[in-house]
Amino acid sequence: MIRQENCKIVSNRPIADNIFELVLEGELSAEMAQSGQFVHVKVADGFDPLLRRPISIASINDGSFTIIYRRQGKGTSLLADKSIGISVDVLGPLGNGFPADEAKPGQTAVLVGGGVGVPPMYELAKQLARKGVNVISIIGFQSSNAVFYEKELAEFGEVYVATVDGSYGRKGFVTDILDGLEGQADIVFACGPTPMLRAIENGAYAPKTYLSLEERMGCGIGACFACVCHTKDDPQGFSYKKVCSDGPVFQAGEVVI
Amino acid sequence: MIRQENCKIVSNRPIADNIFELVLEGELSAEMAQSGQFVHVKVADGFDPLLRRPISIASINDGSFTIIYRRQGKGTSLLADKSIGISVDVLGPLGNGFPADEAKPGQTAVLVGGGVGVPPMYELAKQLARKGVNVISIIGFQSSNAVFYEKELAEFGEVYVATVDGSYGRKGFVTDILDGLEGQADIVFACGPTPMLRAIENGAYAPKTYLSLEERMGCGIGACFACVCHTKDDPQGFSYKKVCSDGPVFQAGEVVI
Amino acid sequence: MSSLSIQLPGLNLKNPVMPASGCFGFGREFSQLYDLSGLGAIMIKATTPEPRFGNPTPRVAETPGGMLNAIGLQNPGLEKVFNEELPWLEQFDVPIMANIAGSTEDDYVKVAEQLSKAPNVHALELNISCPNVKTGGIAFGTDPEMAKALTRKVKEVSEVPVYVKLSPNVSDIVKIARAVEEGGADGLTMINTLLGMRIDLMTGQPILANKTGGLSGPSVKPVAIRMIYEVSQRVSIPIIGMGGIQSAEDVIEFFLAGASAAAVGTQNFVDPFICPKIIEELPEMLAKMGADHISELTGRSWKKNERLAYYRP
Amino acid sequence: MSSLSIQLPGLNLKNPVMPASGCFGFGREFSQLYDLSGLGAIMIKATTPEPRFGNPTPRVAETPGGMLNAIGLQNPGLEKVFNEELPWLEQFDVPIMANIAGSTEDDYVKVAEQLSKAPNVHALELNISCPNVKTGGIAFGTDPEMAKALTRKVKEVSEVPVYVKLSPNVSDIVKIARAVEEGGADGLTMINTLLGMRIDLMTGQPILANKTGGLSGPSVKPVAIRMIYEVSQRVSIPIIGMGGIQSAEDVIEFFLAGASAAAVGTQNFVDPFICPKIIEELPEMLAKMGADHISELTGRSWKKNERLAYYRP
Ligand SMILES: Cc1cc2nc3c(=O)[nH]c(=O)nc-3n(C[C@H](O)[C@H](O)[C@H](O)COP(=O)(O)OP(=O)(O)OC[C@H]3O[C@@H](n4cnc5c(N)ncnc54)[C@H](O)[C@@H]3O)c2cc1C
Ligand SMILES: Cc1cc2nc3c(=O)[nH]c(=O)nc-3n(C[C@H](O)[C@H](O)[C@H](O)COP(=O)(O)OP(=O)(O)OC[C@H]3O[C@@H](n4cnc5c(N)ncnc54)[C@H](O)[C@@H]3O)c2cc1C
Ligand SMILES: Cc1cc2nc3c(=O)[nH]c(=O)nc-3n(C[C@H](O)[C@H](O)[C@H](O)COP(=O)(O)O)c2cc1C
Ligand SMILES: Cc1cc2nc3c(=O)[nH]c(=O)nc-3n(C[C@H](O)[C@H](O)[C@H](O)COP(=O)(O)O)c2cc1C
Ligand code: FES
Ligand code: FES
Repeated sequence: MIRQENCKIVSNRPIADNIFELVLEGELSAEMAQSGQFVHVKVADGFDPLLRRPISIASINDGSFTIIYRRQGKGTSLLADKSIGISVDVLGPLGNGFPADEAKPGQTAVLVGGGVGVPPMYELAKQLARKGVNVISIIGFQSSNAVFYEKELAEFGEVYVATVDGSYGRKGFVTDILDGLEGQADIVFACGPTPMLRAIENGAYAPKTYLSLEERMGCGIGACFACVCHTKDDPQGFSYKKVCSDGPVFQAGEVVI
Repeated sequence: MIRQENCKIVSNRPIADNIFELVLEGELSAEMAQSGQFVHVKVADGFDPLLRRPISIASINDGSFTIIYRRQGKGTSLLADKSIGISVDVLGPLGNGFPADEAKPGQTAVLVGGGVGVPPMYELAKQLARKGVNVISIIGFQSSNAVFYEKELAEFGEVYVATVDGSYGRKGFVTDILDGLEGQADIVFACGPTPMLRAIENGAYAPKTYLSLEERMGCGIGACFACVCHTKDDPQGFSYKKVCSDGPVFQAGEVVI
Repeated sequence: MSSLSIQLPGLNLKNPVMPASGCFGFGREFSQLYDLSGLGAIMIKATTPEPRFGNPTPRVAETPGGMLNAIGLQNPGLEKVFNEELPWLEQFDVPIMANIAGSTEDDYVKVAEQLSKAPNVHALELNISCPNVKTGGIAFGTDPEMAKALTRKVKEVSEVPVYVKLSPNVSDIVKIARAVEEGGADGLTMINTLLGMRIDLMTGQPILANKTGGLSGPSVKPVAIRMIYEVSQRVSIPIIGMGGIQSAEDVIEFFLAGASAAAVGTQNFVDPFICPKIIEELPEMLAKMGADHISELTGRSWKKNERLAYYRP
Repeated sequence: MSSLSIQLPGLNLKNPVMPASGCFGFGREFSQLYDLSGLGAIMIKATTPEPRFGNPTPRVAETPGGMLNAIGLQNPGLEKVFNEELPWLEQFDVPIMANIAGSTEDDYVKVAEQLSKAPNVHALELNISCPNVKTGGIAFGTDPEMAKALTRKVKEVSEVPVYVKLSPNVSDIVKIARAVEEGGADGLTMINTLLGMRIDLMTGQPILANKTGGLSGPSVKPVAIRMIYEVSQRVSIPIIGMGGIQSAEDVIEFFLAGASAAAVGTQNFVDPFICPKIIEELPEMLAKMGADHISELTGRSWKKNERLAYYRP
């Protein structure tokens, strides 16, 4: 069930260049089931800024949850300034996340995260590993100073890192690493910038692929039609999916990205 | 000289019902000369709220200054929520305050403050007492729980308190007390709600009377023409005074109030 | 009698607070959050004769104190709204105001005729003010003669009262309001969004794929208040006010300006519980203002010499 | 050559940033805060033939992300502006754009004729968009024919280029813009304020004594951007953009929309040092955007297929 709650900040710390990890205490953590679901965060009282900010759930804990965000515009900058003990207005959990059940024990799941698409992979890796799925994580960043959660993901399986400028891990894109794992993946889960998702969809690296999309949102709950995309079977027609409430995770081939 | 400075909060505490005393550290305190001058305070970054708030200077100290404000709308509520150590964007000192020099040593000055018109009387009383002027303060409030600065003003002379509901001091208005002091005042200084100022002007309680006016402001420095009033000698004409830069203190009879 | 109940043409409202069209879909999502029967009414998303996908994304952009949208009237079309959405809404004890849109007069007439037959549709809201479609929409809303003619046509076929939703993107709002009143409108709803744009510094291009979009949210409130103040003095049909409402205080401000009910749009995205919250807060605010019934406040700002009881928030 | 210098009709600007009319008086107050010679230009307060006191107070009210003003064109009158204010401003190395207003065509002509003779007045700004006066002002700005005729009359007498300041309170801003271009305008300045109102819950009455006022500040920025985007594609005279500018980023957004220079109004009240701050920040922002000169950015949002260098604030 979707709840609105003032969640207390347990910790809010930089973990890479302009990347922050925020732990929030709240009963709505009990409603959270899947990685890839997101919360809609009101970063300030009043109307500056006005709209909530969608941020993926990175980790579901007992009575708390973690989100990881990049300090980018006004909203995330205000969030980064908040200190422990302060309350933040959170609406969530929203949307449908990654279907961990699609990966069977013993199978190999490849988790691909690009930039701030990495966070949901942490909860997913945790859930998959717990079930006995073999987890391989591939995470990509611009540069060495942007890298985060390599160690955390390593708890659950192999981790490969790519950086665009080659300053850490392998130089290039996550797809370069995916290319090298040919045939190993029974299922791919991915979250990151749209061009990355497209490349993964086109690469068809596994029988099943799930992708988490991003879109500018109004309501976050399916009421405003801000975040729709066409379905692949009817790319010019009237059929649509809402990223916020039908997604943000879709199976590859389901919607036009 | 007018300066803009981020002033650090030294203390910010309630001193009566919804009345707060805020001490700010800043080099602009060195520019402050007169009580009745004011500062223009930006209570929040961003545009919520957008405009600065005018607040009178209550006390000028060495390297710091005090203002006293009523928590009323959005701006003063946000101010009341700020804690020690935080910086506040202050523009000031602005305007022309009470001309303490108009009271000569040995003369009797009657200082009249109504509600949040009381604060400037504190600095004025201090300056007058220092020069050897005999100070009588009359302060008026709605009710006993709104009363503040009685003790502080008592350092510099006699203090009379009036409350509208009679729950403290004398029941009634400051003018009721003024009426009783007939002939004692060589000069009257007053700050408070407009009806009070009008009554004091009409009462002509002393050869010289100075009144501090309030008006909604835009710039606070004389550039926007938001705060003008007619002059008494030309009440329908083109001549005017700006409350922010010509005032806020005017001699009784100078402008139409 | 409750201090909040309001009678308007076709609408018997428990209270004067309703979600604005396009900000509440057809109620399904919000029904998971609270009981829709507590609302005064529901203004459902604009319906066109055929299904519409709307504009490409991005469709929304934030602005200082507001947001732009260019949804482009996405909706499942008349048949589906009539056969699925409206029947689904019948489970709630709440009157529906059906927002109707189109590219031609015939479109409006067709949708009006059918939707006005739905048992829970108690009024129509003629959307002649959508800034985000290429044909129809706002064109009707900026030309008094077209607006009047369209209103008349729709009135002829509608089985329920017709409210016309006015666009603020006009030189003279009173002229349009009077034209649609002459055309037979039973009420007005105002305002729709102001046409705006935001450009992304990272790309140098407008953020919205549609380039321009409709501005809503707190930033437009003073424009809405001004227009309602002007129009309410010059027409004799009631106004449902909207544009930037965030709180019970804002609702009161709209009443003082001249509104007889109020709709909440954008704030539903910011605080999905805002409508029930406002409905809960209103009675206490009325008490503070010394008003027995909220309808006493309609137009108080221009009914001279009647100052309100002193009120401090 | 500086990356910020701009040539516009009559105006040789060191940089494209200037205070907007009515938000800077005649410069005296701000001259105590910084050297006015650093500004691109100064748009002085509207001048009418005779002195005006303006409207009763309160004249300003805050709104969400903006403010309303109803100053009512208070000014010392043509003679005093010509004989005292303008000569005083000559001590600064900065071109003056004189904002002129009136109730009749003759008023405008009279003020234009004389002020255009002042040595430091390099351009006139025809204010046909003041919403706060009973006669003239906005009436000229909402009727294309009147606007065109007035522009023509003023052009006949002016010794310097004439810019026309457009009102956003119109159904079709392009129509007015093209009309004044046909009337001979050398440039446009836009936008003036949107008509708005706020009602005080404590009294039940409008806060402004004038009841309605002009809305300015960040909340109107998307409307300004949209109008400049539309107009700049349809006229061939330059636009000085304004409406909600708070930062160097906002100035860039106005250029991308189609402006050739930018004016800052309300923000001067919020941060009196805003103009010099923006002027200082602009060169670095241009560098980040890969632009050698700010004029390259004018209209980039509608000059297709030219995406900007990737820019992250
Ligand atoms: C389902 C979903 C999950 C996300 N998860 C994460 C995450 O885990 N970590 C993270 O750092 N970021 C995530 N994002 C992106 C994040 O929402 C934006 O970075 C953030 O909204 C930017 O806000 P701002 O105020 O800093 O930027 P501004 O540019 O000031 O924002 C202005 C407006 O644009 C919207 N906006 C800007 N960028 C984006 C974007 N990329 N996607 C959607 N809306 C945007 C904002 O929400 C706001 O309404 C996610 C986005 C979506 C849709
Ligand atoms: C020269 C001067 C000195 C003042 N000194 C003091 C003081 O020492 N202590 C104190 O408590 N108050 C003082 N005031 C009043 C104070 O400025 C207002 O109470 C304050 O601005 C209210 O802001 P708000 O955001 O809480 O209220 P809101 O009602 O939210 O304010 C909305 C807008 O209205 C303006 N406004 C509201 N009330 C007033 C008012 N009474 N006068 C002027 N503008 C107003 C605000 O500045 C703001 O722009 C003074 C006013 C002036 C003009
Ligand atoms: C996302 C969105 C979609 C909208 N869709 C419609 C619509 O379909 N029909 C309509 O008449 N108005 C529509 N509107 C306008 C609102 O109903 C309302 O008039 C406007 O947003 C002003 O109110 P607000 O400031 O409270 O949002 C829409 C507004 C938004 C923000
Ligand atoms: C207090 C005030 C007074 C103004 N006076 C004038 C004026 O005399 N002439 C004029 O053309 N515009 C006047 N304007 C409009 C501004 O010049 C500007 O067009 C408008 O405020 C939008 O810009 P902003 O949002 O940066 O303030 C005034 C604006 C304000 C806020
Ligand atoms: S964000 Fe409103 S429908 Fe998805
Ligand atoms: S507040 Fe601007 S002139 Fe006084």
